[in-house]
Amino acid sequence: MRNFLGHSSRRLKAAIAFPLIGLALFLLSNRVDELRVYQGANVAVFVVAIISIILLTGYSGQISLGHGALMAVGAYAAVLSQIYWHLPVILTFFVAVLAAAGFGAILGSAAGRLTGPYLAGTTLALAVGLPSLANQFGFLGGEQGLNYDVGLPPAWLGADFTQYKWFFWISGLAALIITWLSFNLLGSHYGRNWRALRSNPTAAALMGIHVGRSKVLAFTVSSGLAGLAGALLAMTISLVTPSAFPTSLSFSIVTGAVLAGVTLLTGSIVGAVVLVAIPEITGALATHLGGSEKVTSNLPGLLTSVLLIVAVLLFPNGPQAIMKRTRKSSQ
Amino acid sequence: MERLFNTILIGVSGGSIYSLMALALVLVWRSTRVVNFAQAGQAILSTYIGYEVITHTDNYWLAFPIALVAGALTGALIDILMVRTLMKRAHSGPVAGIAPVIATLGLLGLIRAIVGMIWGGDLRQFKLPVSNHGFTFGHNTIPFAPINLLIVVTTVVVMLIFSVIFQRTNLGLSLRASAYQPEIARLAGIRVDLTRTIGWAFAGAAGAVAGMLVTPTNYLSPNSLDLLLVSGFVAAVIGGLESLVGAAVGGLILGISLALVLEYISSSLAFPVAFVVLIAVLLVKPSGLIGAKRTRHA
Amino acid sequence: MESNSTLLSIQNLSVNFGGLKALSHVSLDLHPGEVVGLIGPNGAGKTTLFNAVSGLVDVESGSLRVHDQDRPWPKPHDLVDLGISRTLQGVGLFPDLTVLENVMLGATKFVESGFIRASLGFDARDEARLRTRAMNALERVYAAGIAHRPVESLPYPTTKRVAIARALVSEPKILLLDEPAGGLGAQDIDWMNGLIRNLSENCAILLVEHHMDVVMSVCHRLYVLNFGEVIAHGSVHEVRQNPAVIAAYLGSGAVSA
Amino acid sequence: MSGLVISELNISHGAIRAVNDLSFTVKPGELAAVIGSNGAGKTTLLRTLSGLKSAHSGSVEWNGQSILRKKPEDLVRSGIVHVSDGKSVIPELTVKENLALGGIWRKDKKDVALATAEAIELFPRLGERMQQSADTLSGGERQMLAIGRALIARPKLLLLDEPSLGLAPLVIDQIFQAIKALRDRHNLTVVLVEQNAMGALRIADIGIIINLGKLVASGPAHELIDNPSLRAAYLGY
Amino acid sequence: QAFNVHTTDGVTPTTIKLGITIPLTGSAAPGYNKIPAAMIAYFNYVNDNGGVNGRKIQLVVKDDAYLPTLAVAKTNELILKDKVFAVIGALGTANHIAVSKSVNLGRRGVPDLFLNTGFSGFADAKKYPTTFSLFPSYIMEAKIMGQYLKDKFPGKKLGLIYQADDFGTDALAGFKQAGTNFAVKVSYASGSQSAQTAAGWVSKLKTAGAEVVVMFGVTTASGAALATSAALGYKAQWILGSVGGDATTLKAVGVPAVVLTGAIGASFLPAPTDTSDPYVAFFQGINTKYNGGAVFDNNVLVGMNTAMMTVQALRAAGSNPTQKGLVAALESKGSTFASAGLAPLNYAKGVHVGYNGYWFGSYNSSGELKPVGGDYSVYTTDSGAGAIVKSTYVRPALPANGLPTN
Ligand SMILES: Nc1ncnc2c1ncn2[C@@H]1O[C@H](COP(=O)(O)OP(=O)(O)OP(=O)(O)O)[C@@H](O)[C@H]1O
Ligand SMILES: Nc1ncnc2c1ncn2[C@@H]1O[C@H](COP(=O)(O)OP(=O)(O)OP(=O)(O)O)[C@@H](O)[C@H]1O
Ligand SMILES: [Mg+2]
Ligand SMILES: [Mg+2]
Repeated sequence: MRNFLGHSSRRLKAAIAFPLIGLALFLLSNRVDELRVYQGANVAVFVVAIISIILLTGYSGQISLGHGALMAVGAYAAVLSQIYWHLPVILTFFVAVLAAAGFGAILGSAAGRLTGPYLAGTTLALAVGLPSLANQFGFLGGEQGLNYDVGLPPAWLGADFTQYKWFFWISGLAALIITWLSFNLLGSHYGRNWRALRSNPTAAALMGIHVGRSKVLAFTVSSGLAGLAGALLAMTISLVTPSAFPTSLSFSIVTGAVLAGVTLLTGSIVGAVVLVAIPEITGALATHLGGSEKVTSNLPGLLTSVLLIVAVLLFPNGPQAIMKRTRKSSQ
Repeated sequence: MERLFNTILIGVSGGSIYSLMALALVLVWRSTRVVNFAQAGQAILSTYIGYEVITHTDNYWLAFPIALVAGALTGALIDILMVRTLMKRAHSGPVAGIAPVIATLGLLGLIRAIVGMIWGGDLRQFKLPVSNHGFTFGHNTIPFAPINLLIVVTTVVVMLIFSVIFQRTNLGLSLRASAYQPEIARLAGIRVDLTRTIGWAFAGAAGAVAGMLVTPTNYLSPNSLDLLLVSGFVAAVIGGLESLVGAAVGGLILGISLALVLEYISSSLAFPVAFVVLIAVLLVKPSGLIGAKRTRHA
Repeated sequence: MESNSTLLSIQNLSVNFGGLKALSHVSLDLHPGEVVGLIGPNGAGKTTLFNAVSGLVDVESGSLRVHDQDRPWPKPHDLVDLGISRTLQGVGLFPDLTVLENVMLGATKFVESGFIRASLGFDARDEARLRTRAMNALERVYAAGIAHRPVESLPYPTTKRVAIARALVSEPKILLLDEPAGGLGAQDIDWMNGLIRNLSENCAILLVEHHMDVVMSVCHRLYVLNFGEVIAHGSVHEVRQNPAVIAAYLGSGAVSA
Repeated sequence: MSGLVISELNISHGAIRAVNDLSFTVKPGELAAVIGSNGAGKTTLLRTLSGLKSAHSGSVEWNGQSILRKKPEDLVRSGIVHVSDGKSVIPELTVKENLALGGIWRKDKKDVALATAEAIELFPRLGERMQQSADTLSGGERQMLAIGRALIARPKLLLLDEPSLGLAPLVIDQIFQAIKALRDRHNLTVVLVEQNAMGALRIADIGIIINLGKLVASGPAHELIDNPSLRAAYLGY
Repeated sequence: QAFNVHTTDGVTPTTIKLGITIPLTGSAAPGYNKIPAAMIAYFNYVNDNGGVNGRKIQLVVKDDAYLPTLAVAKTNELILKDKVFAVIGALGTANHIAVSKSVNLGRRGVPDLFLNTGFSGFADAKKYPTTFSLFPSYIMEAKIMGQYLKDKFPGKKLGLIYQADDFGTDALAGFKQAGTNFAVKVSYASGSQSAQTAAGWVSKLKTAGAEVVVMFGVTTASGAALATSAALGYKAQWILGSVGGDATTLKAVGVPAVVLTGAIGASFLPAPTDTSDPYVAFFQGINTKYNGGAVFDNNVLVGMNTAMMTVQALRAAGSNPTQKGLVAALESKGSTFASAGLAPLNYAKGVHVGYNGYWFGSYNSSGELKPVGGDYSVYTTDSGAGAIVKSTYVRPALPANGLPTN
């Protein structure tokens, strides 16, 4: 039974846990090979992106199939602020958050009136339409994109400190901070309000919650996080280009959120790991199984899709639903 | 004047194709409340089957009904094998809205992979059932050909048939009742599972129609209908998702506004325009042109 | 119980749905300490009147005074700021949330910490205050013991109590109850009677209810709606003898209860 | 044996045993009132009778045939019609369409039209609201619609879950009288679940009182009404 | 930073492991997806004949779906997990910029050979020390085409259809260099091409009265443009860029032969249907025996040609090849490699651009690209302000049995 102090003790635990997780990640990054470190950086990026969906869909109940586009907004803002204002890297991340949040606020004000499939359709159109705009304006660098350079790791980290480890540190730290902030936010009355208006907007309004404003806020915050994820993603490939933000990216992060259980922050890591691991695993399996070229080239796609369908059919509420079920049945 | 006229004709022939895809999406939406992203995959699969028939018999009009039946069967199978379980397991809670999105996206990937395994990634093509040479008046060839006429007529026919089915028949009422409240529909004696399967079959057939009609003017590959799916979805949302007439009109609005912008503003703005048109419509009418009526809150 | 000040006063309220006159020229007053019943046949417009006061339908004409001040018809989220709380016909709780969370939501207007404080985790004191208020409200409906249960798992009568606790936690001066006894068994109805009487010590109550025993035993005055119009008002005794009310609503048998 | 025969029926919701070793019989043409406080298992019982929920053990026969493992849509076609509590309309459809659902599976379209007319006569308010979506109805109007739709199905066994919920006193009277009249006219068998114990028992032939899933008492309705020990504990007056 | 540029990753006494990332699935896959199989076919032929200095060549193929993020991830797998000796035949401008920057092939010392892209930026050997591109740049192509227009169609009204991204921007830059003036320019967003949008392009060209139209886009776009203009009764002299000019694919997307006949195309390779060309004839033989008789189009030709050049590069790196040695070998001997290309190979110290020229042909009624005037006259230039000159390059003869002996 949770006690009366449940709330603050939860936060206390978190305040201790997060630095520990950070330390563990740091130690881990020194032990695994470079490929894993690179993939770790990708996992961290996806953690941020998935949290942005968890906040939006799992809490405020809005669906977005266009978060890839918001990631693009963040990435372009970051790289432009680097090119034109020569901002230090850390500040470019803040610019990414602010720009995407601002964009999200405008979009959210329009989207706040939409529900379910209407919102899905609008955001999907955004995902298809927005990145291609980069080809319309020369300063956005076109298809070959703009180089986004977070620089080499500082010299004091030693000569063995690889670029990818540096990426991992940056994105890992960002993911850790975002997870912690979201943990607080979603545990606060904001999170509660969002969950309430998701299940019964009328009743929520009667509680004094400004439903429209609340939804726009969720969209804004979620967009800001997506913007950060976009900048981090651009960092891992050192480039901001429209094709880095395809429609499939939007789908991937929503998929990650579903695999994460949509409402659970800790699930975001599971979702992110799966997203990063799937292409490698299915690719390896395909080579292992062999077959004609037609077959091997489509096998990874087939396996990924089957996995996805099975996951949604068997565990529609994510991994923690299974844990809950097993816990219940063992009682 | 002629320029405007031609542009609108181009818009109509493009838009009618979006309408066809939108109709298929609305059919599934109305009969199961699922936005079916696998629709493009189903249409591709049926079209490949049609393609096989054409390459073996050289007869489009034989391939057409076969593709249609294949589409219907695929739709039915998908419902039986996947959607039923999905509806049982993910019908409520925060995932209810997105679980079907993920499942149908997964299905799209699955069908694409299967098609890729069987037919490979090469571009293919089959012969036009009717000419694509624009109608000619004197020296003037207008950008509207018998094939476009065929597509427009088919769109209207599909729309009318299904509108009648939905609004005027017991099957239509059963479809709608099963989609909204399966349990109550059961209590009214409706065989809900069967009814929903029929809905999926209808949509599968409509998707096959779209595939068989669009492909001759473009080409066939595992991905060749992806963009059409997005345009179709946008058209359906513009139209309001609840209405087949809305889907048809939404497709035309999208097609014509795209054509106008590409002609008069910039020919490379295709994607942003779709977004702007959509937002413009939804800002005025958040549930589309012919959307659901506003409901009471308490 | 009469008092010259009115807490809530509705004048000439009309609401239309398309061609349908759901309410026409309805006037109604609620004074401090009063329990006023709003009764009438199904579809008479009772819930619609609540909806008009809480901003859930568009008002055609009419004016609203709260605490002797003219007010525009509020938006739903402004209602608690006017010191008004309402329950919804049926239950209207948030099914995915726990009882405590549901009730804490009712106290939203007492929230102080903003976005940044909440993100950084500096809202513990705020949350603790909300929780205390919520627990107090739950105690008033004798439901403190189930604070951490998910709402879904509760028996129906308990959900009704939680709904009332959620309405109470904002410390309203005016409480609008829509069929609080609907679907309750005999024992729970008795209990609800007692609860409503208790509550009326702290706030005025406007009550919509079809259970005549509840209405007759807790209300001081009654308004009777039929086809959107007030066909009778006055003391319980007067109304229940009114032939128009008997014909339209009570029927000859029900009065006996 | 004909009629509704329930014997040693057990129904669970996960770990909760909602109906426990319940046995009773309703003869053809009888009106049975099932009385019990909140959570007694009344709704659960009706949902099992109409096929929406599966039983744990025991048997239920209707006119000599087991109905336990049948699907609701088939049971409806054999005349078992269920009006579930409070939510039995499809809000997105119009009143007219909701009523049409009642006879959607029936072949005898003439009788469907007649039955529809009868339902509208019973609830004139529905006639005034035909083109409106059910969503916009008031609570009580929805209840009328649900009952009206059930009657159009021309049930042989009618399962009613708290039909009086949210209805005005006058309408409750009317509905109870109508149920009785229908029973008399069409030799309908009725299982009427009610919180309004007195009202229900007054029109019923037999009464069944359950508590926490178990049978407490059963017998002719008037005997139950007059039984002082039951009065205090279960009938609430 | 301590990257060991002398590594012999991927080399064992009996094998050499190479890698490629390329779109095998997705909308960019059609066509390109044939390249790896063609490479493997040729490598297998070489392996069956003793390999390279006794080592068999393995090619690890990864699907990047034409997405930069995946290209980086897959290239990382190739280098860090599969530990390939070199990356060959990578494709896609944005993809490869991302790969070069993020994976940083240069700093790791991983040879990055025979890029399949016309982006001129990779020519910078300082920035990309291990990268060798193969194709002439789009700027070169447009420049040469501009010159061709000036020579052959003076005074005609010109039209241009181009893709609204860098591919098109490079083309515009090239035409500007060549001083070409178009009466009408139509751009399209990549991916938006279809019969419907093409109707819009055609109506614009028609209105402007363009007599000669340059189609500088991908194959599906040129297919749509050609088919639609035929349907709308619009006749013009079409000039197809090399990217969108593969006759086999054009036929597959529904361009009737009559429409293609007489159109002009540009290439630096012989036509894949020209069996009189010894390279083509030889590769077709390999295709039948080792590639399951796939349809022999430009992509297959490019794949096999790239493979043949790879074998020569590996041989040139000596019997104990290192990654550094491979790069050096290409710089010193790359320009002498036997290849099917009719334009010269320009590899030298600090020069990492392969072909730099084009010839023009016209499609005959069976869709073969035949040189205008009967023999291949190749024009070469650079991506800057350099002149356009007629090449005198004579390509090396096909090695005996197609097995390089350099
Ligand atoms: N949005 C709407 N559109 C059309 N008609 C409506 C709408 N909302 C309510 N009505 C109609 O207005 C009338 C009044 O409804 P209301 O819900 O206020 O009744 P009520 O008095 O609360 O009845 P009950 O006791 O049955 O709950 C009803 O006849 C209803 O059908
Ligand atoms: N879906 C469910 N999941 C779990 N338990 C349930 C469910 N539905 C009912 N129950 C439990 O089963 C028991 C019987 O419930 P049921 O709804 O049948 O009672 P009832 O007699 O209809 O009550 P009421 O008068 O409140 O309608 C209760 O303890 C209830 O909590
Ligand atoms: Mg009401
Ligand atoms: Mg019940």
